[in-house]
Amino acid sequence: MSRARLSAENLPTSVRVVLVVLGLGVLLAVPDLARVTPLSFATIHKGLLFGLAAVGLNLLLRHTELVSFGHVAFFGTGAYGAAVLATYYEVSSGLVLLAGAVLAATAVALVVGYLVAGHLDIYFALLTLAFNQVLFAFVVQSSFFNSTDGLSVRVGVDRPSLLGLDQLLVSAGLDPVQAYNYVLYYLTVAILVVVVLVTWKLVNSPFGRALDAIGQDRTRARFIGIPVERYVWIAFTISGIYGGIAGGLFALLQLHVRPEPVLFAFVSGEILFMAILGGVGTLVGPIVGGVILVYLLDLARFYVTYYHALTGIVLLAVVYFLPEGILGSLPALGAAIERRRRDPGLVRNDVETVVTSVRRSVRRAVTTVRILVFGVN
Amino acid sequence: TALIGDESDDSTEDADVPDEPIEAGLQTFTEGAPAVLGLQAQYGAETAVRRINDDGGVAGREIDLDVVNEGDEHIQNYRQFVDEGKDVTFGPISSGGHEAMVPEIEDRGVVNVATDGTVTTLYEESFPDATYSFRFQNHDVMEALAAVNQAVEVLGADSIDTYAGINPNYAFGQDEMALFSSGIEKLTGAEEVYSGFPELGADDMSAHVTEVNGTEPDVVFSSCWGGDATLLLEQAHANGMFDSTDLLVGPVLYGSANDLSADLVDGPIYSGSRNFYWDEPGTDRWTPAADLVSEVQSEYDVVPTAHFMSGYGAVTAWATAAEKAVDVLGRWPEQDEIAAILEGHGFFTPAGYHTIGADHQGYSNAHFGELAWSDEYDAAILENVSVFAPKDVSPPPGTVSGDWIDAW
Amino acid sequence: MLEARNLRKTFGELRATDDVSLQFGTTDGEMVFIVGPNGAGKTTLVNLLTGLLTPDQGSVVVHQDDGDGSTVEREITGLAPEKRVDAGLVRSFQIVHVFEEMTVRENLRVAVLSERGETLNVLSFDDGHDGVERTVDDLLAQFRLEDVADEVADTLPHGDRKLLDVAMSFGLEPTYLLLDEPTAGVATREKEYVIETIAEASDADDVTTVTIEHDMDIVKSYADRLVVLHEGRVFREGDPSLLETDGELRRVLLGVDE
Amino acid sequence: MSDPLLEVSNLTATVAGFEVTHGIDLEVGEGEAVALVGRNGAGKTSTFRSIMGLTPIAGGSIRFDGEELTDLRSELIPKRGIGYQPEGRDLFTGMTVEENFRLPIWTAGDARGIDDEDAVVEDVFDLFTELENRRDAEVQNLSGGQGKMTAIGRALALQPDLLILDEPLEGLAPVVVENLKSYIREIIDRDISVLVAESNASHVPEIVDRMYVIERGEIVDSGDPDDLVQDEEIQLLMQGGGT
Amino acid sequence: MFESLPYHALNGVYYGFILFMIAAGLTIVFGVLGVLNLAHGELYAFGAFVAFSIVGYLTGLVAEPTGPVTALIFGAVVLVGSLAAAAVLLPVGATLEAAFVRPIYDRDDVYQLLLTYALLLILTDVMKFVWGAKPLDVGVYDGLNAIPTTELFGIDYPTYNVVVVAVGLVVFGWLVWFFDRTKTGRIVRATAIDREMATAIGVSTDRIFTLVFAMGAFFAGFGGAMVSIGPGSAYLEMGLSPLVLSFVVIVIGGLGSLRGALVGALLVGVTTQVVTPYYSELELAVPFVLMVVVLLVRPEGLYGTWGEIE
Ligand SMILES: Nc1ncnc2c1ncn2[C@@H]1O[C@H](COP(=O)(O)OP(=O)(O)OP(=O)(O)O)[C@@H](O)[C@H]1O
Ligand SMILES: Nc1ncnc2c1ncn2[C@@H]1O[C@H](COP(=O)(O)OP(=O)(O)OP(=O)(O)O)[C@@H](O)[C@H]1O
Ligand SMILES: [Mg+2]
Ligand SMILES: [Mg+2]
Repeated sequence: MSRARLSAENLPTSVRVVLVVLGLGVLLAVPDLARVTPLSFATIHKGLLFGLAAVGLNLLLRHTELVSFGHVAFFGTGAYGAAVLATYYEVSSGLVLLAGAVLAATAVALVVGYLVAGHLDIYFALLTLAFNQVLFAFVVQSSFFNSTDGLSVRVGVDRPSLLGLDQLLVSAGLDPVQAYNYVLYYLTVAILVVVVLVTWKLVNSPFGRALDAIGQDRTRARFIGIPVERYVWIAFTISGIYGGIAGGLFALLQLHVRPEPVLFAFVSGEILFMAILGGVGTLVGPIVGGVILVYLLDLARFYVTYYHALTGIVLLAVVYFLPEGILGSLPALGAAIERRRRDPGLVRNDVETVVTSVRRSVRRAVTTVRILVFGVN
Repeated sequence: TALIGDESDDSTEDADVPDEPIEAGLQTFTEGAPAVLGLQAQYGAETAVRRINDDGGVAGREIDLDVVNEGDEHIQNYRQFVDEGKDVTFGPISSGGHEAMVPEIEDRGVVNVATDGTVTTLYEESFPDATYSFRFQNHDVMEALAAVNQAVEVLGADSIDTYAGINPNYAFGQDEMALFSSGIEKLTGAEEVYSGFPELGADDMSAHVTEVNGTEPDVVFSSCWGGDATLLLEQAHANGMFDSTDLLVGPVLYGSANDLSADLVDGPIYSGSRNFYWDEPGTDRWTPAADLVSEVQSEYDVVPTAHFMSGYGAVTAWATAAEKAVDVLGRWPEQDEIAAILEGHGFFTPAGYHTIGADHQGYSNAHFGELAWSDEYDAAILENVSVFAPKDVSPPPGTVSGDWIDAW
Repeated sequence: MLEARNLRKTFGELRATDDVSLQFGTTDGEMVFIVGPNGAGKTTLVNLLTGLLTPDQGSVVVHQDDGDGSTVEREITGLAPEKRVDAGLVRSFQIVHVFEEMTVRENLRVAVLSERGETLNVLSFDDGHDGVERTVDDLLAQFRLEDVADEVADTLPHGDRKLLDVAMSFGLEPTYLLLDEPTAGVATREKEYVIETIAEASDADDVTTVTIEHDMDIVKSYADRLVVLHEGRVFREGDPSLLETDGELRRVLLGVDE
Repeated sequence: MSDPLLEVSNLTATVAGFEVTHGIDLEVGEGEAVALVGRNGAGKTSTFRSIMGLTPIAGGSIRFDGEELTDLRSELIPKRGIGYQPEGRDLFTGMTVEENFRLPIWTAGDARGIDDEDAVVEDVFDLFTELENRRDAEVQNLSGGQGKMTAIGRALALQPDLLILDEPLEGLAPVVVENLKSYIREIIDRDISVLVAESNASHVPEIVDRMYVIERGEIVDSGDPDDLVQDEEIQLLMQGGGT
Repeated sequence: MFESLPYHALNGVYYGFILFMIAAGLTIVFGVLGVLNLAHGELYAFGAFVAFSIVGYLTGLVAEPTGPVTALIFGAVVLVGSLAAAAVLLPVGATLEAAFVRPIYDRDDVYQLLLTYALLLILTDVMKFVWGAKPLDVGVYDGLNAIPTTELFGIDYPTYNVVVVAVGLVVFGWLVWFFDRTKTGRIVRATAIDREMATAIGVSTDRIFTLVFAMGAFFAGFGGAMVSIGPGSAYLEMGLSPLVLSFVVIVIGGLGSLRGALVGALLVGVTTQVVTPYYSELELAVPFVLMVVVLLVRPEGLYGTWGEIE
């Protein structure tokens, strides 16, 4: 598996600073943007949380080059961790719920990580999937987790409290539901920023480099003295913790946790695709991928009949036209646009390229079928 | 009014009601395996909306119905509907989804009438004080207990010594089996010899059928629905299950009426049809039903099932309540005002009279009958339909089902 | 001293290593060369010593100074490769193993970081260690890789990759260095350079080197001791001059009948 | 000499967007053995891969047996009679040594007019007697040198008119090197041409009639190997001090 | 309680062969192209839907079985129909490969995952467009079971299951023969191992890849057709769980090994069927637990040959 080198890091610092500021600005403005546009605030929020999980997954994907098909296990464990505390222990503090989520996810990640760390490639991918499904099957069968109906993340009918900040807003005249959601949102943003910074530090440290080494050549890594399994285990656990944080926040957002949306293996696949969609080679690409894919998966059905296909076509477009994912391809895209601004004639070439490539792929397909059906070349 | 094919009553004509149409949203399973039920609910809701609009709307306002696939995103869907400014929302089918939605509905305060979403404990224990969340479908205890009664009626309490169950492996199936068990044990003293839970959407149930064959129970209970129901019947026949048992009772088998075939319904198989069976009272005697069936046949080329009525009834419950509210208030009601009226609201559909209890769930007659085949409709039908009154098969509002059955 | 005791490894019917007992590093900074026909079991032996394979029989032992002059035996037969690196046992590969997507400098940096036990460090930046960078620069210079220091490894020509592989091994400051055909595919001049570097390092730091080599000219000029493997067994062991004097050896190895 | 069998002119190849050879000209006559000698990274492998159609060609032409190869789909090139031993082993793992020899016959045997498959395979085993008892071993289990021999044998099994060998002697024991050298001389006598790449000049004079010196993607000299290897400037170049 | 055990085991064998047929296509595509085709399950569903159309049409031409002879004719027609349905998948697979997959072989495999996921989504809607959103049933299961095999074997067992096992054995035999014995099969394997070197010995890799992908689609479709002529029906999301189970099967068996795929499938099938009736709550978990156990004991699967080194 060869991963492209970090294209976004080729951007000049000034551009990067502008992008970071812009990104933060957009993040902070989401609630207001959602008010004045038909964008769905809740969906973006959900997207960010899945994006956060995808950042964790990408730690494994990008550095140790391990594809996990079971990442939602930690997301779900986090979510259920919070739900169990709320339902059975009447914990109403949002922060304690979150801590419970992280703790639960860490424990599960430690166990699973220990068992999968020595495996590679598809074996690793499917082992993670297997643990994911075993966990799912366990929760679905367990009356403690209220099987398929899931658990509420409330004490009685009350929402958890968020450090009293939500109450503050309510006393300032905001509707309690809105107040809760705003506070939770900004809490999410804050956590997101911290997580991204931590990740950035992590991957640029000697430990991050060791993970890269493991990803690129395990045998060599072992023979320069890196305890491969142990490091993979650590990375796996960290990535699981991210999932747990995201899941805990998701529980707070959704206030009810059911197994299918937070524990089923296909959702693991979706988290993986978020990372790829946003750009595996980038730090925050998975977040962008998370928002976009969640948006498509959740809301496309409101607008078109063939919403699967719509999502599929968007993904196809990314695969073919943004070869490093959305964020990963930005530098190349920016350069290309710049060139076209200077020389508009190039746009015609682009159109021609697209047309010919489509024509070529159609021709390829037709020829192939002709050979197949009529046996002629 | 128009909804049961009655003449209309125009007392809301001069009320102070906005002109713009009512924005309504329905989430249901529009595709895949559960669409067997979901599409019926959609047809039902659309038919109700069509009839209301043809008749001039609710207090003059037409209804605009958006339908969306519920998938696994029930809360998300409801939120989106509310964000889009829906005046009312309907659905879902999924029981777990409904349970997850209730607190959100209570927070957002836009009335939702669930078409289905049956969880026994939902309004009994989890949300006894709900305001905005309702369910048209009966208390789900009804169908399991109707099955008990039906079994006793067919075989006689004395000849039922053993029973078995094959139920989908999720909360609904587990609840149904538990209810059936306590009911049948109470009435007949029968003993459970086997209980299997194939996965929802399983691709093979032969293991369970084989086990049933090995234990030869007098009655088999199955709450399988949709494709699971078809699969069960196919494999039951192929493995000779009906040589080993006297009776199969299934509360939702008839939900697959349009997907069965003549040879599958052959045998001692009885199915429930919840609060609506289209030919009971018979279409020859009851014109609203006859009209409905012919409308559904020409519009959708299917016979309506109980889930059709779930959609139809949910819309009707809300529309009649809204109309009543306009009547009373002389203006368009607020959400909490409609909600208040829906509590204890009674109304007619072609299935007869329904009430929404103080506990926010529907109460109406339960239907059960023997599965048979009709070439005329190219669908399964029910024969010898028994009708059970709500009080015989559902606990009164405010009573916990388990306690109620124990007291039988 | 590194010692192989009665090592045996079979692959199905084939005895790739058959009762091999050898000692390496009997003198300080010894350079041992392992030669033998293709398939004689050279690589397998190195794999057994470094932990890539576990023997069916026999053991691998290092003799360590315990500080007060006497030596203690430490058996490492079942030890994981990375632990053996800690014990000073380092190898390069016949088929090059480098970190393909890292630059030459980054490759060396990881090796040096690992040698210094820094790889669990998450608080500094990977290039934030002056000592490490200096060592990396030295290695670059030593192996004449400065020109390609910022090239990504997988775009390097074959010979440079080989050099990099060896350079990384050196970065680990080994006590015993096992090199599997370090000069194969390296161009004439660099070839000498590589072997010269190995010899220098072995001299300067008392590194015991065990090198598999097919080029007899090199063997003759650099070997302190020669080990000839043939069909999995130790066929000859001794002075490199055997290559000139031992007729049977010359027949097996060089195909010359005298 | 009549028309050369292989005629590469002005060949420019790109790898990952970089131009790695710049205007290579070289010829191999029928029954001639030619070497391409140069330091690591000089462009030997890239040139060979261009000939085999594995590395994209940015400019120039490759003619083989009077036919232009540049427009040909790469899988047709071996069928025209070029056998290729790549630099790495690139063997078909999971298959036996013998299967590795037979595969090229199955894919290109018809085009090459091979009708006695078994005879060809036995010929190859006769050359590499070391492989005889590893015949049914799966190739991933071979030693380094055995693998190299298998790769060469696979190229030979095609019964090529031109044999392209990329550093064939690397990792071979001296006895095998000797065998291979004499074999190469033998097949040249059978009018098969050989083109070898070597980063070590020492063996070259014994194998080939003519050699090219390649440096930084360009041919800088060519001629009689004995002379060139003695040439001080070339020696300097080979040792990395030149230009 | 355990007197039905032999029946469960028999059911497991039948179920195992169903799994094998689905997994076989996945494993050859993955083995040769290196692409983990997430759309494989959709191709399987596609086969089921096409079978609905083709088998439904063909059986409309023959009478419902009344006696042994008509039943055999009926059975033959159904089998031919299923094969025809699967054959429709050949051009579908070839087209997908040529138009969509071929341009991305050189890309990182995560993009291949994303691409096949996109194809999965699109195929779902293609089927929704062509056959509608609701499940469909071919409805020939009963007729198939009228074929008198049970009398031949003297046990009371659905004929359809016997047919599946027989067909599965044929498929397995053919695949093993093709890949181990035929020249084309071995050329395909060589191409799988080293695409570039295959070209250098004269293999048209494009054609091989198309062939293999079409083959994979064929077996997926055949699996779907076999399932839907049985008790199963065709519905949109039917491909998802077989896809995951196929992964499990090929990993348990060891990547790239057909024997492994068969053994893995039978293991999963029999274990699931034997455990399910007694411990229903384990049905979902069984294949995955099995896989975890196998991989922890044998990291490369039962017949795996994948090594980490070199
Ligand atoms: N994993 C394996 N399975 C089966 N046989 C093996 C395996 N590894 C090596 N062999 C066989 O063991 C013998 C010794 O191999 P080894 O690699 O040690 O040889 P070598 O002396 O290094 O040869 P070379 O000089 O060609 O590299 C060879 O015949 C080889 O085919
Ligand atoms: N993937 C790649 N990306 C960029 N440059 C490359 C790539 N592959 C090869 N090159 C460059 O192409 C040039 C020629 O390499 P080539 O492999 O042809 O050399 P060579 O003469 O065969 O060397 P050696 O003797 O080491 O095998 C080298 O400078 C190398 O850096
Ligand atoms: Mg070797
Ligand atoms: Mg080269």
